[in-house]
Amino acid sequence: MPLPWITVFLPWLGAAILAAIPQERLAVRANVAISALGCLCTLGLVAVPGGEQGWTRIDALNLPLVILGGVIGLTTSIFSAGHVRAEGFDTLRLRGYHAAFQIFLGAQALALLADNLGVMWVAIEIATLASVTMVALHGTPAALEAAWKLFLLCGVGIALALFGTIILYLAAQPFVGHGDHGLSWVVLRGLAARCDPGLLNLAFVFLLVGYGTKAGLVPLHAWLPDAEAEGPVAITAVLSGLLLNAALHAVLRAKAIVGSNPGTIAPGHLLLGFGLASVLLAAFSLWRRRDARRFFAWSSIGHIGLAATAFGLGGLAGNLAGLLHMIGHSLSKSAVFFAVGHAAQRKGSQQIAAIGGLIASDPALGWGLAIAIAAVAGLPPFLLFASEFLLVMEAAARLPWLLAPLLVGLVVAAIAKIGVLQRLCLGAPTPDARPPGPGLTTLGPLWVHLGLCLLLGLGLPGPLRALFDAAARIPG
Amino acid sequence: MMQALAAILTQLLHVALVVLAAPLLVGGIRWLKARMLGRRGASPLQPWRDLDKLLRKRPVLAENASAVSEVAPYLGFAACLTALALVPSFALGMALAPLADLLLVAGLLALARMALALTGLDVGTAFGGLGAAREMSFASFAEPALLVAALSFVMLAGSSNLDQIAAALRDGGFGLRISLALAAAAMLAVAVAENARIPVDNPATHLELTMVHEAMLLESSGRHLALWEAQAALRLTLWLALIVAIFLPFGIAPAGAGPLAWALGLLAWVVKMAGLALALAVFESAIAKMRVFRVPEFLGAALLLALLAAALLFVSTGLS
Amino acid sequence: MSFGQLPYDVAHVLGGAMLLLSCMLLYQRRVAAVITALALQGGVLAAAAAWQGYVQGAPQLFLTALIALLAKAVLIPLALRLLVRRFDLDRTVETALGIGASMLAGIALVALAILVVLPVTGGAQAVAREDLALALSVVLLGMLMMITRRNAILQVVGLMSLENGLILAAVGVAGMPLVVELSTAALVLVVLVVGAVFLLMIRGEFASTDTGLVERHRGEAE
Amino acid sequence: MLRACCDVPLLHLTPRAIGSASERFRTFPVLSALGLVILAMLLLAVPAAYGGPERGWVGRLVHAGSLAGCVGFMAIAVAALLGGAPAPLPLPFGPPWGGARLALDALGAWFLLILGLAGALASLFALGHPPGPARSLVPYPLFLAGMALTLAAGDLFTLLLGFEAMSFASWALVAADHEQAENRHAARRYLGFALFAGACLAAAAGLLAAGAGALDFAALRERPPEGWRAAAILALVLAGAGAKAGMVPLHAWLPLAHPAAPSHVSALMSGAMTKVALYVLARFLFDLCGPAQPVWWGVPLLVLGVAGAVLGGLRANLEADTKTLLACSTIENIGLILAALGLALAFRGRDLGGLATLAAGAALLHALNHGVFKTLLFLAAGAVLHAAGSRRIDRLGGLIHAMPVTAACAMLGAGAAAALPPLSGFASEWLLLQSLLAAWKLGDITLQVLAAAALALVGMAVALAAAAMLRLIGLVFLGRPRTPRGAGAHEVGRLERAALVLAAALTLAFGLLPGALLDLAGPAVAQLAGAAPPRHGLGLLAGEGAAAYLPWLVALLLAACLLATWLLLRRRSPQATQRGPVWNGGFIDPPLVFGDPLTQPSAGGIAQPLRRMLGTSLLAAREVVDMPRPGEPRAGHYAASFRDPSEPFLLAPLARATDALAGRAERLRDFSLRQCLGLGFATLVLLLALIAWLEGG
Repeated sequence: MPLPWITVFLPWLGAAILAAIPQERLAVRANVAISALGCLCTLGLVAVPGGEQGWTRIDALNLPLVILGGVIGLTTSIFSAGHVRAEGFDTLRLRGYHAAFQIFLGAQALALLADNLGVMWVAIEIATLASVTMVALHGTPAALEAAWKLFLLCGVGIALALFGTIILYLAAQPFVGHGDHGLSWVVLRGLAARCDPGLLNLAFVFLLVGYGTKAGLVPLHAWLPDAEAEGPVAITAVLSGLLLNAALHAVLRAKAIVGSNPGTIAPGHLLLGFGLASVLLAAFSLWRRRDARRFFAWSSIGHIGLAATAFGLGGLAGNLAGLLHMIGHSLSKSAVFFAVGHAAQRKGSQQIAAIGGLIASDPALGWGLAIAIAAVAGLPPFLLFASEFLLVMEAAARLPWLLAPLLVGLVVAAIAKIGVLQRLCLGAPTPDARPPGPGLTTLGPLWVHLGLCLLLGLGLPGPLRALFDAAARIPG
Repeated sequence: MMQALAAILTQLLHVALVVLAAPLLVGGIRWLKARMLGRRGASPLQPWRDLDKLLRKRPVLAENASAVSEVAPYLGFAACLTALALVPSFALGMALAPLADLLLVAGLLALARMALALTGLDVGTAFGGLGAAREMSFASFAEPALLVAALSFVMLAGSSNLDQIAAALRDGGFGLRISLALAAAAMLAVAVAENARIPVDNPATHLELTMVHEAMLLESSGRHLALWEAQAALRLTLWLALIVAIFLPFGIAPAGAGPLAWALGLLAWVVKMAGLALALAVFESAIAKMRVFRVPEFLGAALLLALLAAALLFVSTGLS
Repeated sequence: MSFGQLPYDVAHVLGGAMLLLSCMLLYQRRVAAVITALALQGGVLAAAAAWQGYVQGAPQLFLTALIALLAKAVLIPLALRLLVRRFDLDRTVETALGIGASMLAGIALVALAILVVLPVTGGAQAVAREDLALALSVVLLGMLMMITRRNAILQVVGLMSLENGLILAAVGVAGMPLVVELSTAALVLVVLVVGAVFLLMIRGEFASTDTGLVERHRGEAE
Repeated sequence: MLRACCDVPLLHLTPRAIGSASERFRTFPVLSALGLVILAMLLLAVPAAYGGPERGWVGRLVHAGSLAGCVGFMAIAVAALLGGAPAPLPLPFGPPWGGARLALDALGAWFLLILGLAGALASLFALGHPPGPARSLVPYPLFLAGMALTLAAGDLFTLLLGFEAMSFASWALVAADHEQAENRHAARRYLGFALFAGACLAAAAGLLAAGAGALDFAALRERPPEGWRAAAILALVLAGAGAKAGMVPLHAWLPLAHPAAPSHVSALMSGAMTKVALYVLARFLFDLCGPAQPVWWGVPLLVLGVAGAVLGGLRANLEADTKTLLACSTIENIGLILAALGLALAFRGRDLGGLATLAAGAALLHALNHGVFKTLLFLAAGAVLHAAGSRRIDRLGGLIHAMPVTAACAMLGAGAAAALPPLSGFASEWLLLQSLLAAWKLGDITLQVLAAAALALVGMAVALAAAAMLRLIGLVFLGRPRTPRGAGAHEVGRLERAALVLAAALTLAFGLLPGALLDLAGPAVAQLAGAAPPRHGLGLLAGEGAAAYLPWLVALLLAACLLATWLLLRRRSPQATQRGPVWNGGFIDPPLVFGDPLTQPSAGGIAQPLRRMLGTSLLAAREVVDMPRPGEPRAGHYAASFRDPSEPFLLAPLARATDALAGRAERLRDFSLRQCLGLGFATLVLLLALIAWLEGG
């Protein structure tokens, strides 16, 4: 079995095992072990020569994202190990939690690796179902409502994406013979120039709206803040860090296909519009947030919007900025969610007002959170600073008018983030609701993520750089 | 060599002249004012006698006075003297002429003002603070007026060096220019304010509600007070000499001239100074002191005059 | 292929029937009647899939047809009926947009679907194009139904109708790979949504079936 | 390895290949040394993170290391100024798409010298201070390193990286004492302005790079922007660098942030950081935008600078907190420097090279002088805060007796700030006034009138600064103590005194030898003015045939006059002084338990004349007097307040707009699930209609 397949099936196998383990300690350790193995597998993908392995295909665009998925899966499972007890799950829920977590990891890996648009669609559906399960797990009215919202909106979204996939195939059908490779995006991309541009446009609209819903692009974002704010604290990191990437990646694949036909309406402009709307709406929505996790969920919308704007601009620099932004956002935002989740468990509430003075009560956590939020706000020396810089450069070079809304969005959002940073970290500490859990399971992943952000932002190793350069050529 | 010697000689003569003349000028104005008010008035030499008396008295300082009270009088006096040494009186081309920059003179006067204000605040009395605050506030309005007035003749002379300005205005044949007249009026207003004369301040009264300058000296006595009085006299002389040198430069001995020219220059200078003193006396006798918070308007008007002068010059240089 | 040929006519008629049923879904005022119309639509879809399987010579489409028949024409409508009876929901349809207005909107959407597909000429076969217009109309009408009905069951019906449109499009494209897998996966989604509605209603999360009232939890302390 | 983005129009950046061996050898001494010093500063943060307040050695290590680093900066800067600009040095790290590079030309080196001076003084002072907690130790070297990186950047990315790192590190320092709500407020506003500044500069950088297709300075210089692009860059740079420098109207953070930080950090922020922002401004507008920009480019700088000078000077007269007062004085001085830069830009646009060198020299010299004397004053305020326990002017007084060294040094610094000859401030302001007096040569009557008005306002600002400094010195160091805590003050420690004395000596020395400094800055002046400046030698020249200023001669004359007066009076007036009770016009202070603090002039009282004359119109100042009627037993009350115009006219509308938009955005959140679906549906239909329309049409 080729390694990419193992990368997908290992978590699913693990999910089957975890679903059978009732003991908490064992389950937690097994979860970490399986995630570690999964992470090793993704790292091993580097050695796999690019190209097709049956229905998967490794190229420069999905490789970094898959590895990112492996790393964040591992760190999240470590964080989860220290915090699952405080969730107060019964045995059934615990089993469901771990199983859904691994199913989600496998599904997002599949969604990235799949060469076939149909398989990719199925993978995203599985990831959606797994995330619905995880969000609903607590069974509280708020959690159920969030899960229901996620389910229904994303359900409709992916249904539309399927329709888009069908139309895409319809466009290519005269030129492609029977067989599964008719949905291979490499094949489709090669054929796109000959396809009917009208059908391609139609397909792209459906794919964009469909997968854009999953990616949380405004105005299709309504499910995201609630879904990321409810449910166990650990899964927010993967929801924000991985699910959105997988969906945006799907949009990119569609854009790559449609964009290679010169007769279509430039798909980049549509993506740009969605991205800009996300950036602006998220920036202003941040100001009225009282719930810490919802706040950062909205910030995710803004960041995905920035990445979408960058990809919408396109070109090598634009795509590079978008890719870096996706990676930087995943790393730094999940770092924030680790710290916020830890603090929320400790304070017994995720309201911003209930969490305060972290620096005074727990300097390591407080500073870690402060730096992570600063990284999310685009302050140096982290990766998001570099990617936003590149985005601004590219916008100024290509569409100077874009600078005005982009900068308004960036500055307004960053100021809101600083405000929340100060409310969470500075000042007099608020009382703890329960004794703090193990700090190392929070701080370890947190600092690993920040370290990676720093490394990627300022000291990108040569081979990775070559990889990113190659990746930036793919979405066109 | 000869020229250098002459320059040094004129410089020394100039310093001696102004130091001697300063108290006389104050005394003279007082005497003139008294005569105009129908009093006999003290002799013009009275300030000299007062200084001598004060010097012989034992100075008393407040218990909590710091070194500032002892050093500031010397500093203020020295700054004024240095400034005055730079303003040409009877001859151009004095040894310090290259240094005689108008801005430097203003800076030295600010130094003296600062020393005086610090003295006022040193002991921590209410009057001292009041006087210091008002003095510095007035300066905030006087400085702009001075600078913009200076702009006019700096434009004409191409330099802010007093020696060069005086030479240029003497030789340049600029004639009677309306802009220069306006600038002169502005300078006069500034001079009145800077010297704490009526209508800005009344040097003859210690009425606490209106006073500025004297309020800062309430704690000074003996030689400290003498130094302050002398400093005030020097400052008055300086301003009048400044106006004379810039706006009435005729008669002044050019650089490198001989003793005869110096004598003529001296004569012209004395006449011009006396004239100005008379004008000042008349002005002070004829006008009432204004309220403290009207002073900004007074100086603001001076500033406007100066701006008008400058604008007229802009237009005329633009036309030519 | 040209107009007037039998495969085209039959596919066209079946597609047209689905569109008609979609309109009926929008038009019906009673929940029970809506569910009946949905079951009918499922049946027509099965027939369409079977016909395409026959025409294209693709045996896997018969499987799709069978699944559609079982699930969409029989099982899910039965389950929905059960739900309606259990919670006594057989009342007049609660609409957010009046029936007349939603019919008008539906017509506008069908027009839009045709407008969008019209410029598509090059390469695509006429059958596929017409089918696409029909399927697109069904999809849009399904979604319209989801947003104009306040009743959770009717929203599920809308989702199912939308999904029917998808499958119609999928079977109509000759040689579509993975068609069985994709249609099954889409069906799983729908079944799960139905199941979720069922569960939520049993738990009493929907005080009424009006999803407008579910929005109690803003998630942030006010 | 693929070449990075080789065919991207914007970023055909050079690959990160390290230059040839010979090139490396040539560039090693200066730039490598600078890189190593910056790296060492960064590493200093590591031990600082592990040292709590109980470990004094950590604090000493950090501050001693910073001191050494700053001395290194100075040495490197002087070497670069004397030895010419070294070739840019590629860094072993950089952004993901290319290389970062260090470069140090004369302009950067001059500001690095300022940074080194202010940093060394502040570090020396901090070394003598009890070390703060780790949260103020860690960011300190990072702050210094960020500033140095900004100055030594050879490309736009590195510049912004350093700039933002500087902002972030200094935010942590402003927030160091975060238990107090006002400090948190200050920190938030500070970082908000910093983020705004960074965004504006990033946009300006983007517009610059868009024309040139590269990020490194050498390539940017070759293709300066034109047309609307250049104007947009001007506006963005003014907003960006201005917001960080404290330019009116973006100065609102400064009077809040400077007092909130520890004193040595305030000194650094005021003395060095605002200069770094000015460097960025000069780098963009003078260097990268090329010399071909029109005359009117100078006008916004001149207008905003002069407005800032007056506003800052006036506010300094009304503030009741020593550090806030100094912060406002910083606004004033930044305004003066900006005005000088604006003049230089205008002169350069008119091809008046000589005058441009005059104005540029004024800007650079004043930046240096302000960097030193403001550092001195902030350190003195820190010493007072430490010794007398308060920053409030109304709780201090009479400290000259307890803290003679601090008082003497502060007086020298205040004298320089008040532009008194022969101290340093006068020299640079003399240059500025000279260039203003020559500004009529710009020709255009509008510009001439503008310059005349600027001259008047600069004169007013200088006088206002003098008044403010008098108020600071007079109320803090002179008079009598106003509280028991203030009465129990003591002189600060040896190292702190050393820092103060050193700074005061520098203030004096820079005042006496401005010509030598300006000659040192010659290459930087030439870079700004586009013409070679004359050699000044011992004095300052305002140009051919124009006035000169010879400060050492002035000092000599003053000293001679002093000596002569003293000798003369010792003869004529031999009596020793006698001490007696204060006269005070015969007024006897009420017998209070603690002295008579309330009969002294207060901070508000001294401010009264200027508040009434200027404050009511410019700052909406108000006085409320509550005077009990005769016979009423209650105490009278007097309250004065003012409001900075940037609050009601800039910040409040912005806040309102943000709030209104946030409210609008919030409405989307009230959508029910069905409405959310409807939104998605509407989007889909809209897009379909769009493609139908586009394809049909």
